[in-house]
Amino acid sequence: MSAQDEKNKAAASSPIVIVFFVVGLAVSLLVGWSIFPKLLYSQKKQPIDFSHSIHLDAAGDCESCHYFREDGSFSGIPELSNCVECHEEAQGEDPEEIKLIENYIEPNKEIPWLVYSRQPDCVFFSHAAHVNMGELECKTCHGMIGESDHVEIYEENRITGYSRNIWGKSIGGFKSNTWDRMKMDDCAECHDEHGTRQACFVCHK
Amino acid sequence: MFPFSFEWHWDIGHMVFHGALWYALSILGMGLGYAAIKSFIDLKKGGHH
Amino acid sequence: MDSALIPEGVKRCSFGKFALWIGFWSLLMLWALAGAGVCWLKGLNQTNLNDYFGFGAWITADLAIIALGAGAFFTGFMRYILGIEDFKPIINFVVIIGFICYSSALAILALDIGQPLRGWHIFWHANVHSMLTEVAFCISAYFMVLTIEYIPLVLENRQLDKIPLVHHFSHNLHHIMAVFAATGAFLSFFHQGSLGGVAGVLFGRPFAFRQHFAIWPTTFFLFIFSAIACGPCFTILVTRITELITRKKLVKQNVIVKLAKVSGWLLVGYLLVKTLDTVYWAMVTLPNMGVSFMDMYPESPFTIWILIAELGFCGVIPAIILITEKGRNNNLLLIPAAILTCIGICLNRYVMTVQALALPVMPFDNFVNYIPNWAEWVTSLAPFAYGAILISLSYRYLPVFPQEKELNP
Amino acid sequence: MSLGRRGFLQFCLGAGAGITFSPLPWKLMDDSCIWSQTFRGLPIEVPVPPVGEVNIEKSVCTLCPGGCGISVRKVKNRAVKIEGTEGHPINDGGICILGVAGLYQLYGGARVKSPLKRAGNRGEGKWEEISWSAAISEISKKLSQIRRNGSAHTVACISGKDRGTVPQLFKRLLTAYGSPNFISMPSSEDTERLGLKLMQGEDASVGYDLENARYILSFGSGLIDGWGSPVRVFRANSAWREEAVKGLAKVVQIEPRLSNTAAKADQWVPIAPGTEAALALGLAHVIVKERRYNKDFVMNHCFGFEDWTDNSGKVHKGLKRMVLKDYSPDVVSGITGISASKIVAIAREFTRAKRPLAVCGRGKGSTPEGLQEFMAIYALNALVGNINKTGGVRALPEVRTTAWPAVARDAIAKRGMSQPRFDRAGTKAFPVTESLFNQMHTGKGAYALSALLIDGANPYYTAHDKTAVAEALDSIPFIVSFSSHMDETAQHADFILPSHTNLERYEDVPTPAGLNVPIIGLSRPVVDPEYDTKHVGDIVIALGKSTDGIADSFSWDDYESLLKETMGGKWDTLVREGYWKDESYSPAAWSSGFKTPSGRFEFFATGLYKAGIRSNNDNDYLPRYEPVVLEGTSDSYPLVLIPIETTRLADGAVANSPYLTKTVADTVLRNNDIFVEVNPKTAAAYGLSEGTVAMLKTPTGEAKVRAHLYEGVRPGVVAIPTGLGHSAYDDYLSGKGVNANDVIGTVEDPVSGLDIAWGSRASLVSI
Amino acid sequence: MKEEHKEGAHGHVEKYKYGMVIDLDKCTGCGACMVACMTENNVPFRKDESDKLVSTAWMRVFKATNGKSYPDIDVCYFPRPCMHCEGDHGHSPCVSVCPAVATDYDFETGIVSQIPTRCFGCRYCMAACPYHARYFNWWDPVWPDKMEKALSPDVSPRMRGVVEKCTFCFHRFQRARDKAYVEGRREIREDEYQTACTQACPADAITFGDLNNHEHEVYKLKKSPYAFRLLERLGTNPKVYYMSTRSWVRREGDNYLKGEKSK
Repeated sequence: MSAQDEKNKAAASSPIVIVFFVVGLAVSLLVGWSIFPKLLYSQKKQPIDFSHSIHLDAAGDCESCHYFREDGSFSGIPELSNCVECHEEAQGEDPEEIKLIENYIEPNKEIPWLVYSRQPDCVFFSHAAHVNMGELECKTCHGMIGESDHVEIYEENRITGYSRNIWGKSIGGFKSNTWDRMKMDDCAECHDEHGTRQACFVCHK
Repeated sequence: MFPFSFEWHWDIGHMVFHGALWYALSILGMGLGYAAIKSFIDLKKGGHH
Repeated sequence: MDSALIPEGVKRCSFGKFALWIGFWSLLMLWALAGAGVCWLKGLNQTNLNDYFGFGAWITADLAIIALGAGAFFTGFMRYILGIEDFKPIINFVVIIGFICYSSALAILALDIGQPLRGWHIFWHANVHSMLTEVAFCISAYFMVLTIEYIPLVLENRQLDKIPLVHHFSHNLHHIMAVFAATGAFLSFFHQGSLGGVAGVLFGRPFAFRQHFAIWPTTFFLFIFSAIACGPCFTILVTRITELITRKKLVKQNVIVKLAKVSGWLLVGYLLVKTLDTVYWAMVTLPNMGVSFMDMYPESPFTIWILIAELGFCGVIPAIILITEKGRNNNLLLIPAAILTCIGICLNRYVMTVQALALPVMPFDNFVNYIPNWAEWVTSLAPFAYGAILISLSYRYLPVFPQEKELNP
Repeated sequence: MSLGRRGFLQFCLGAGAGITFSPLPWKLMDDSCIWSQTFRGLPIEVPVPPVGEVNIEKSVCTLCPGGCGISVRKVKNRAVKIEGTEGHPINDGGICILGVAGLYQLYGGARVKSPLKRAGNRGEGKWEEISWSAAISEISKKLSQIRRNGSAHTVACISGKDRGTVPQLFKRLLTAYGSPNFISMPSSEDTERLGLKLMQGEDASVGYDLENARYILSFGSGLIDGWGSPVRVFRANSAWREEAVKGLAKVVQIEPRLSNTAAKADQWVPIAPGTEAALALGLAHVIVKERRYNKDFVMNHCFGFEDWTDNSGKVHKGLKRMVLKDYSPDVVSGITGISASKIVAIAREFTRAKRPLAVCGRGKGSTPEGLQEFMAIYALNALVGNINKTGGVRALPEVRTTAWPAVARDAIAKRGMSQPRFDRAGTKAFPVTESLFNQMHTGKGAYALSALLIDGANPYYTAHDKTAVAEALDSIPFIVSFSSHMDETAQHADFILPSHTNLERYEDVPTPAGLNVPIIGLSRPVVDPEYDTKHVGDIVIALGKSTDGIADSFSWDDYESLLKETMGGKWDTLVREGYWKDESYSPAAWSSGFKTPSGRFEFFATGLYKAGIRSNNDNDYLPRYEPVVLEGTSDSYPLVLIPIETTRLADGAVANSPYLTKTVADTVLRNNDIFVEVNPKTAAAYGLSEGTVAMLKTPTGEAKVRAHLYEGVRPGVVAIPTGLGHSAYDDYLSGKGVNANDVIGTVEDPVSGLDIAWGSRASLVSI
Repeated sequence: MKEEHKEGAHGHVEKYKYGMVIDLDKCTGCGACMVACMTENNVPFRKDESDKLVSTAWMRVFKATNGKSYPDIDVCYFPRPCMHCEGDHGHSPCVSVCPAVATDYDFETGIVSQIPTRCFGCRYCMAACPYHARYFNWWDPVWPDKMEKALSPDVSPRMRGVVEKCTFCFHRFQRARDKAYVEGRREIREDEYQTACTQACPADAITFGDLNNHEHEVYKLKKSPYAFRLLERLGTNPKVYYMSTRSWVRREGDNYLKGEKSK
């Protein structure tokens, strides 16, 4: 056995090399848990800092703006025409309201809202089934958004283009509230509990 | 593949299939683990055969 | 140049010659990779597959090479489980062949699917009732076994073996190899069978469908049977080819002959069972579906001759050679018999894939044939190039044939 | 301490272990999978259709004259689906293949996106975009100039239709301008209207009461291959099928090829091509001979059945004598190839049946039949007395609408209008005919044209004999097209003023061909115009207003107000229901007489004599069979070529859509090769097998085709699908196969002058 | 009267069993159903679709002949949607083989689903389906000019490399159900859920509804002596019935041995 081999043998059994292993482990864990999510998501601002709480006070309930149409479909995020009903003229001096009027109402341009709960196109979601038949509250899925004063920063997954809210803020995928994640597993969890239909076509199109 | 996947059902099909699969995989895992650990121990003991 | 890596006490050709040899096969590999590349980038429209032939050359190739690679698990089974020590001198080589076959099969499967990025769905969202799920799990798991079996051989390389940890590791793996081999045999039996099941459960396809025993169609058992009957023949064939190319005797004749004998008797058994199955299929299964036996062999190339070729020329004839003492001891008979057996199994896998799809089931539907295009051909044949490279590397740098020194003093 | 090889290895091992226990690989795996759902960011990204409020808008389809009610499903302002309107009197929820693919006409390729002025040579495809105002002013300047030069009558207009407000507007433009040359594209309706005028004395279209008929004798009409208002006939056919099971209805299809109609019929009578009139008269022979005709009607309400004596004392031949003498079953059998016994059997069945009906108009009815052929078939209806009866035929007058103010005609207009028509229709040559497009493209026009306006027509594609059409168009120095799409004819124009497509505009839809009640439909703009196009009515009004001396006749602000005014009291109903049906209509009773010169239903068309046609042969006034003389000899062209018309290939001015082409079998079109159908016997005789490439030659032209062997074609006949072989539009349409019209020449009907070519002599040689 | 909800395999509740009856005597082979389906379900088209082996048409109209020669030849068209086979308790040919549960059998409606985003394109289901009702996306879907505007948001356009097929316009069921829910109903009426092909068929040859519901038209029609199903003998248990008064047409619906009597 050559001297070099002896040295190698010594090195192999010395604790120093374990250090390299540990360093590698630590670095990769740091990358995986902390740097990766920062790189994965880009941060986008909503076009207008909308306050749900003010509007909820004024409108009274969620259904005033987010309503069902006669054909059973759900209106989702209101269109500009809903905004115009109250904001044709400025009601105060809030710069966000001025932005709304100048940038969108006057040129009659729809507001390009970034939708936190937007699901991939293959997902069929029936608000009627969940709200009317399932009697779920809005917050079960949408959380406390109705009471918020400001819209949060929209974090967009650079690969998929969907909001971070779908996967959940926790990169590990852990959740503590029902509204923390909106992945298929979260839908399935509730469907399982309630024994509602399990066929794929219930939620997919 | 895993019991926490929502498609999982605790029925005969899943239990037999995945039972066999995980059984085989664990044997492989344990075998490899055994060989690895044994090698480190052998190394510590030194000696060559 | 690379002499330090070459096992002690054996002779190998010059590095230049070796590089030239590897270079030739690498070119073929590159061609195949180009074929694979266009399929991945542009999609499967780059092939001649179509809606009537969802399965084609690739699945045929997959089924065939996995059947051919069955020598690995079956020899392992005989060596480790049945404890037949006769096969010890060839076990390394058999593992390499198996490794080549199974890794090729996995690569081709990755090509064959329309959305490779989602290939993991087959594991994650597994449908346990699907034969293909069983195939995927078993092949992957068995591939792990083959890797585990191959690793110690790699680690026995002269230079690697000098590292104590590596040496211990390979020794320890060797030590418990029987456990792996047993697991491998278990997995392998199942996936050979489930590959047969893939065809046999298609109750919408009279050509493929077979009666079930418990949850398995007869093809499940027939595929296992045919694979273990044919695998050893392929091992013999590859060994002889290696010997021809290296111009050395690498394995003692008794090993080869024993393999041939095993293969021969298994083939006889298989042919009996297969004939029974075919008769039952023709007399009972098909008439119940409203079709006659000859309806299944309507047009060229799918005439009755394809069945005669499969079971007669490539079944009965090699079986007779292999079970006779004289036949298997005579290289001039043994090699053609091995070749015929291998062709036979490929034919069987081909008809179970392509012919099963070619025959229209709706009376007003058309008979359509399918011919693979270049991308399918090169990728389906790539395992030859890949195999040549891997065998050459292993042969040159690893102590594959324990009898080599003795036979080539 | 240095890293070293060993250390690096350890580091990698650690990193590997760490990564495995971090979300990174698993999240990436999931994300890449989601990414693979759309391939976001790549050129192949899969579109995600935006959601929104759904609206259903009712309109009427104008892709064919069928007049079906359509409901367009819209998501916000996008039209996403066309469906048939439930409860609509014509189609009751059903829709045809072309209609359901209608969105391609709107959103698909080959739209003309703004007014264009030719920049290169004719047909070269070089265009210059031009503003609407510039285009209108340039064109009206040109028209004004022609008018000033005293050649107003040399301006012509070709329109796809001749009924409805848009064609009327064109007519008005020409009248005020001083040209009699309004030309509508021919169809079998032309002959039928002509025949009806002669036999029944009504200026109306023929209404077939298919819904109530129970024995349908179809002389080659593609009843379920797009004839008439297609969906309506499909429904009638379904009703017949239900009745047929109970033995209460029967359909007999007389046709050389087993078309879909023939296949669905209860009996297929494979007749020698072009001999339908002979068969009709042969049937008449049996009916007359066996005295199976309706005695009340024939004796009391018909003229020309028996021989008759005119004022000068000359005895004229009646139908009876003629058919008994000339059309015995044996003679007819020789002509038609149908056995005499079969002829007798059909005649007996026809007369014995409850509510029998003879229908004519070959295929979809896009080619006129000979006038006397129509009379022969129509005479069968008269013989069984089902004129103006339930389950029979009837004269269907135009729905009355508010009349427009009279056209102001200045001196130039009057002079121009007094000129004979360019196509000699209504002149001594063809006194009974209104318009003859074929006289133009066969070069028989009375004088040269100096300008042409084309709307809703694509003669360069739909007319027989492409070379002749090209020559005709090329000889006209100034052509304006109003096409929404870059079709073959628009390609040869000098200006294209693109009009709105079907879903972008208002238009009244007059009673479709063959319908049994008068009805008007209203086509409405369902979406905003996609491109810088205008309503063709608005363009005509604008041209009228800006052309010298004719502005007074165009006082309307726009087409919409014109339409509203025209529809008057019907407008509200039209808007609400999408259609207005004349509930008060019922066919006149026999006792009220007919408006013919004799006051009776005329087998002997005295109207022809009155119009100035003089002949010593009484047969010229009677229904008769005259063999059509096809160009070429049977030596060099031993086969007979006939067209195959199906709903899966639109062959009119509205081109096929790629959706339709997709449904076409690979025995019709494969790659860019068209297949012609030949009987295996014929194929064997000419050495052809399935798929053989062959040269199809006719006196008019030749084309490379492939053979498809089909037992459903009469031996000796080659059948070619129509609707393929476009050279214009986009890559989805052009270059596919052969245009059947290119290899079919023209044949002039001696009486009407219409092009009645239903086929051609042909040879088929494998190459 | 509605039948009592049946217990299917695994104790699933069989609420509806949607199916179709196609009257082949009425069908004119016009192809409107094919295009109605394509436009409803965002099926793309390419410049050359003449190779029918790679041309997607969830509803495909097959042409059958009686095999006789001129002039005794007869022709019949077979419109072929997905048969939504029930097999033996939901063990339909395709569902049982899909390795990734991209296709499943819904016991509540009897619909065989196909989820393209789950599918990874192994095409085993296509090999399993004797009706050729399944189509692979060989190409990336591309819509020319502004045709993307005509895409319906009810059906997700499919990416290349996955299998797709007729869904009995299940989105229409969802739409009808949503409407019912908003109106406080749980049941949906026969006319509220009709497939695009049924609705479009100009000949009224297709009838669609709940095969279990005595009041639905299909329930009555499937009992006709002229009714049959395609390849019934294979045990696929399809939910699409055909009707024809012509015996040769009925014989074309399945395989029979020489001399064997057909339905």
